[in-house]
Amino acid sequence: MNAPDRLQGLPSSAAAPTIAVPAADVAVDVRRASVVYPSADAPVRALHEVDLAIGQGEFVSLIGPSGCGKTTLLRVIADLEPISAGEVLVNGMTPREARLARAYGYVFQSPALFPWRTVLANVMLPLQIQGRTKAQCEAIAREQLERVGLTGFERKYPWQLSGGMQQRVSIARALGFEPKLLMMDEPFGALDEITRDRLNEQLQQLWQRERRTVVFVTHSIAEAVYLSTRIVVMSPRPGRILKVIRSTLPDERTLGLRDTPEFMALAHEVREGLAAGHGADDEA
Amino acid sequence: MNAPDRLQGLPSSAAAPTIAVPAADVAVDVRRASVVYPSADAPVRALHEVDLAIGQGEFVSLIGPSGCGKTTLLRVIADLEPISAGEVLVNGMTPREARLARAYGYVFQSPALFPWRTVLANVMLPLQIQGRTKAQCEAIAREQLERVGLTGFERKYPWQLSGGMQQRVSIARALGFEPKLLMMDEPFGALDEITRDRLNEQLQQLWQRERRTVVFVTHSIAEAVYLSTRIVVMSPRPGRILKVIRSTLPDERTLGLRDTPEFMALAHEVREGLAAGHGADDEA
Amino acid sequence: MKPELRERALPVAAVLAAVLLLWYAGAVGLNAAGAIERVLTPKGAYTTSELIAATLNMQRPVLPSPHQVIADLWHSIVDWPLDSPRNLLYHVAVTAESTLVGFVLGTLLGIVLAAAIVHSRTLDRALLPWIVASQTVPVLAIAPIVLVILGSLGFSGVAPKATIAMYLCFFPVTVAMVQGLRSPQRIESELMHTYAASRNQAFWMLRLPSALPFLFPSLRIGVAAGLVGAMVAELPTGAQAGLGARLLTGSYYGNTVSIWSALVMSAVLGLVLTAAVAGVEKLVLRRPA
Amino acid sequence: MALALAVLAAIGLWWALPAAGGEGERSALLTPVLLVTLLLAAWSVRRVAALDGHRAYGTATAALFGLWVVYFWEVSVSLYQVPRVLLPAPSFIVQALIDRWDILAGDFVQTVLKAVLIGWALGCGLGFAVGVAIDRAPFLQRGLLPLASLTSTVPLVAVAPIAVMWFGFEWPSKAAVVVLMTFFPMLVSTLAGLQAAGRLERELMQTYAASYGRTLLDLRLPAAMPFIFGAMKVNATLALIGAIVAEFFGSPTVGLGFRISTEAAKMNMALVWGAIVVAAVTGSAAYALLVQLERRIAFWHPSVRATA
Amino acid sequence: AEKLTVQMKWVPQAQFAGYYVAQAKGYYKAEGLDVTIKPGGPDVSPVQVIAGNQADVVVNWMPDALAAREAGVPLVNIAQVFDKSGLMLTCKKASGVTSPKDFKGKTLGVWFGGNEYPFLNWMAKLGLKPDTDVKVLKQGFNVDPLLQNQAACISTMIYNEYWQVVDAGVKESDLITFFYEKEGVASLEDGLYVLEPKLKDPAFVARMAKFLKASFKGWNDAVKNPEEAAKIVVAADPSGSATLPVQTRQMKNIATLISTAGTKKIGYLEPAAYERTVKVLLTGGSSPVIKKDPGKAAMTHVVWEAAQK
Ligand SMILES: Nc1ncnc2c1ncn2[C@@H]1O[C@H](COP(=O)(O)OP(=O)(O)OP(=O)(O)O)[C@@H](O)[C@H]1O
Ligand SMILES: Nc1ncnc2c1ncn2[C@@H]1O[C@H](COP(=O)(O)OP(=O)(O)OP(=O)(O)O)[C@@H](O)[C@H]1O
Ligand SMILES: Cc1ncc(C[n+]2csc(CCO)c2C)c(N)n1
Ligand SMILES: [Mg+2]
Ligand SMILES: [Mg+2]
Repeated sequence: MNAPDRLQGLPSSAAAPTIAVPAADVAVDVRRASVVYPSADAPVRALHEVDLAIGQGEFVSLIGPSGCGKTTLLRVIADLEPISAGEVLVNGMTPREARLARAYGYVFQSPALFPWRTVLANVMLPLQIQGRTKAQCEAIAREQLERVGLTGFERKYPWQLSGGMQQRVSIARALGFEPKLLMMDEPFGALDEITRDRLNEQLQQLWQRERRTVVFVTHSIAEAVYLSTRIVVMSPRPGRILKVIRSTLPDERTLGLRDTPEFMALAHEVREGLAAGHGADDEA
Repeated sequence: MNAPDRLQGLPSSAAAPTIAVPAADVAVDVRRASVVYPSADAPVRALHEVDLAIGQGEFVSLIGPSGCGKTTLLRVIADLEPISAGEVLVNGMTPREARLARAYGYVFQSPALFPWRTVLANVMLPLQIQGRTKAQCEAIAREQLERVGLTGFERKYPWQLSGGMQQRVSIARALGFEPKLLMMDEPFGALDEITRDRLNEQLQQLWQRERRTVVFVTHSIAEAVYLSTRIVVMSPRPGRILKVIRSTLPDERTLGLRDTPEFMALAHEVREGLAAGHGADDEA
Repeated sequence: MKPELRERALPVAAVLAAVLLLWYAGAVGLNAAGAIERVLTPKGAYTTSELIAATLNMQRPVLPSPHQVIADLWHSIVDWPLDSPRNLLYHVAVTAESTLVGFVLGTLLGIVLAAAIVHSRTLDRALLPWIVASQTVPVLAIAPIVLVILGSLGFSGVAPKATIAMYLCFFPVTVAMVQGLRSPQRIESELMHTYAASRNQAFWMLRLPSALPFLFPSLRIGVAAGLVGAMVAELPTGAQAGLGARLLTGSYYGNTVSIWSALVMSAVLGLVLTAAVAGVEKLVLRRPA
Repeated sequence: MALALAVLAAIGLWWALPAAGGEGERSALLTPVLLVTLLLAAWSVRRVAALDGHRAYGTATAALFGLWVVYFWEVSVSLYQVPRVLLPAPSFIVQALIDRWDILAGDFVQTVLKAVLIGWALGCGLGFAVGVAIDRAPFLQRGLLPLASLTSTVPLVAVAPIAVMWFGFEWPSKAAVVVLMTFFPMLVSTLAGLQAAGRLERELMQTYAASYGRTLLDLRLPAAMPFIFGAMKVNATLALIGAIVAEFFGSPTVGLGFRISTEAAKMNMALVWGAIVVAAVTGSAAYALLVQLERRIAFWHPSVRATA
Repeated sequence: AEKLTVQMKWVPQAQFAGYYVAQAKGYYKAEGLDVTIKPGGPDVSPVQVIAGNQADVVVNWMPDALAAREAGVPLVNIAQVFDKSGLMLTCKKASGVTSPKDFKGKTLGVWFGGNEYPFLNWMAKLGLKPDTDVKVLKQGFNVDPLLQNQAACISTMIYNEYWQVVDAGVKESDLITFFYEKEGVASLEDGLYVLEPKLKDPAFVARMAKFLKASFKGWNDAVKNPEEAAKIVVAADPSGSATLPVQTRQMKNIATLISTAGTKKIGYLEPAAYERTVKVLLTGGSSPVIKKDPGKAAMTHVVWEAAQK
């Protein structure tokens, strides 16, 4: 009833009827997807008939109360979780085919580093898997580590790093292999504001430069508004999309933008959506 | 050289000379404490001659770039990490004695839930250890779970929860046993803004009501300003205290306060301190 | 439930069929030489099918064929009353008794030792290397002496056999438990640390639960080891009752078929015992889906 | 300090031994002294164990404990006049070790270097290989595992004569027994170890569409290492026992098991225990070696880090 | 009743029929004895059992007993039931062995643990060096090495293993045997041994005498009536592996080793036979079983004579 049109705000088809979206332009297409976790007591409806289409080169943020299904939605797209109903297409393929085609990179909510590999070797891992030469891997890994401010920690082991540093290693690892589709689950959650701002800026520039498709989960409204072309607000029990907000900000963005009224209006809209999501929760 | 006086801004002695602090009023007293992590290559100086005194009933936030030693400082106070040099006193005792006296509660940076216990049983754990009756434990645990908005999830296991929900369980667990000294390491990092605001408010009210001493690590400047009586800004390599900012806000606080100029001025001061910390980092 | 059963039974059946086939092939191959030499007379004059038939039904085969073993099992179980020494089940009961007593004692000893080692540096440093060394002492070599010494101390009946079973049993349990009791993540131990939980509390609430996944596989190995110990201990008690004694006398009287039926029986007993442990494991580690 | 005191008491007791006269009162008098020395010894071990700072202290504790055990063994044997055919005094055993080292060296080569080493390597290798192979085939796993567990419940006393029958008297039949004994623990541990990788880590490899081999190599095998080492350690002791006991059931005229069984029958218990000491030292050394190797390879595991 | 425990050397079989018969027919009880018969086996060392005070008297072979004496367990022979040796080497004719001269280069199965000395003595006599001229196998306790052709010859007892070879399907005409007795290298087998210090106690001697008396009676019965003896043995086997035909045949063979059965001399240890055994043991190979002659200390007729009353 309240569920928004799944194409609402899609750039290339903002005005066109839903069917007109050319398949080639859609990077991720989620159609009436539901996920139910079986459970001894009551099964959990983590996603309920979620509809969402993400165009090539879009930067979409998912925002919503804790436990509303953001991670689940990301996992569904990444073929880490089967859907109970509905359909999901990634670049016109099933998530599985897309995964096997190495179409995307994924940053988990927790760092997931291998304790037997050094920081450098952890970042090199996906590159090695793609079969690049050792020298290449190492060069890229070092560059990525520099970007996240971890030069000098290459030879440490994960357990010797602070929580935020581990998270940064995990980000460096995902960025290193330059996937066309990037999924990030609260990548900057454990970072201080300055580092976060810096990485936000870098991510924004990266997106500017290469226009990769990004699906991004965050709890920071400012971050979502600053980075996204569209913001998807979700609400829990059952997890569904409450609102999709199209950014009115120009593609070219600087941190200064955050003080503009336009930015604040968007942030306000998102906050209202979030509050509504929490309301829905309280009803349940 | 740049290191601030370790008693700077201590409420009961804001004007008095350092020695005048009555021991009974000092909950935590860190004197020229250093921590060095040995390492195969270069040893990491995680804390370097840190001086900090925290009075009874204070709410002190630690803020600083990722990897600057916030967690380490908390761990030192909690007797989880030995100091390489200096001295630490908690309620006039060594950290070890204080720990054995069950003087404090600790919320870790990651949830650290026991996978073989249900959510409810996880929250009951410290209460059981203190030897309360089963019925008591359960009543308190249920109440705490309600506070963090997890009623209905009592019988789930940790792995069935989202990241943010797990973190909330861990908070409920620490609050349940009503420690006089509460240490929290980025407890709200994985939560959305609305939930975070709600919990911030609750924590603030709790502190209002019972005036427990709180040492709080956060990356959110707004959170730090909203909650704290003092804000400690740290900088990395080696980890040290850069600045201690005394809050000028009234003890009684509401979320509305965040739009006041006084609040914004404080936030600005903290942000500048943080930026300076990052500068120090870049130099190193 | 039904399809699950099929899912489990089918692979076992398939593998079992493959094993039987291999077994028959092996029987023909291994027994052929003996059959040609001793059974098929006159020398050289026999057809292939005669040869195969002969290899599968020899008096004293190198490898008896499965049907011979099954027939022997069947007769020993059906033809004699349960309390007759000619009934294999009687021997199964004798061995099972000392195995179980030894297993229970060994498990207790193993857990207690592991707990002591984890909690005491003295024991960790002084004892652990010697526990390892104790296991490199070949039991069969000292079993006779141990039995004699135990006998002169007044132990008789199942006690000496159970002691040997225990000796073999406790080691895997100790090793796994030491590892298991040390397996809690650092952050988990630190959590208990902040609660100033007593050692006792930390043991019951953290160490033991996280050691359980280590304990159960070791119990499965332990019960098997205990069975071996019990059977080994039956030899120096003077070939009395029990599967070990059956194996010994079977081998001694050159009755290959009865060796194999005792062997099959001991394997079945081992399987039943491990299955029982696995059942307990399922029960204890059960978690709602 | 404690050590000095205990050693003093021990020496006193040592002197008192031959000096004490009459049969009956002798033990009555010395038993309390023995007990006091025992307490002192325990105390000294505790003190050494409490020492910190150097790796060697751990070994020293174990060694001291062992020395005390040997000491009390020696003293008790002569004090309570245990018949030599039941339990010879350590000094007799050492004597035998020195006098008959050439014989024992031959036995060591036969049993350890041939049967145990080859059998252990084959058994562990096979268990590992089969574990990795059937890890991909749940069908085979469900079918083979119960069967493989049968191989571990078939007692070695039953297998040894059969192995002799099939593989002859020489070391191959012993190696075969060892293979059978070591196979199952390794198989089970390998399978358990391969399951030990965390869900998150596995999903990470999935997102890379890493091939099965890659995931195995980069994630699952490293995660399985602590388990695999656990099996290798247990197998090291099992293999020794297996080979020695298998020699009881027919062997050439050399080997530790042969020595133990024949010399035991000749009441030459000193040499029997000499062979047992050779076996125990070998087993412990192998175990210690594997522990060191584990520290290197599974250095990241919390259980290793905790003790490092 | 006085308690008494006797340890057998091997598993329950007709080799020990006399004791089982005496027990079953109540001869021990008639003497006022409550006797426990402990079965033996390849892993039971009667010497260890008696040293550990788990038996009052043991059935043992003389090489083993004398070796034990040197090792500090003062065993003394109080009676010798078997006056002949049943030990032999059994070979397949197909292996090419027709006389002891053909042993050279062959593989021979030998029972170790004290039983190898008569063999080594024999080889020394033949001028053959073990392990260079002949390959020696430590034989297990069954006859598989011969059946599997892993050895040209194996050790057997006339009353037992030999027949196992035959039962396995090897025709007697395909076998050739060499008796230790005939080769002049035999040692005394099943005798009864006790600890020397105990013989100082007259009560112990009296008790042992009663035991001998009843046991001899059992032996006489067993030799006279093998079928009945076999039945008793089979009933006494707790492992349930002994069978009537096999035990009957064994009893008949055993009877040939007790040439004194039915006479007054049963169980009497001939000093000459004793000395011959000692000589064999002193000269066997490079490291003899015993290094010094025990003299007459290892045997006594005291108990035997007391049993005659
Ligand atoms: N493995 C699981 N088994 C059962 N329930 C699960 C499982 N994983 C997640 N859930 C449930 O599904 C719902 C959605 O979880 P999800 O992880 O997608 O939330 P989220 O939006 O990512 O939350 P957060 O911001 O806290 O990470 C939650 O209510 C959670 O309890
Ligand atoms: N076990 C360890 N071994 C070696 N170095 C360590 C260890 N733990 C932490 N460090 C180092 O100590 C420094 C401080 O770490 P700490 O965890 O205190 O940082 P933090 O301020 O909490 O950072 P974050 O905000 O990212 O959690 C870091 O540089 C880290 O690399
Ligand atoms: C280990 C060992 N094997 C064989 C014998 C010889 N032996 C003595 S009594 C007996 C029974 C005869 O059927 C046999 C074979 C032995 N003493 N020890
Ligand atoms: Mg999530
Ligand atoms: Mg931290």
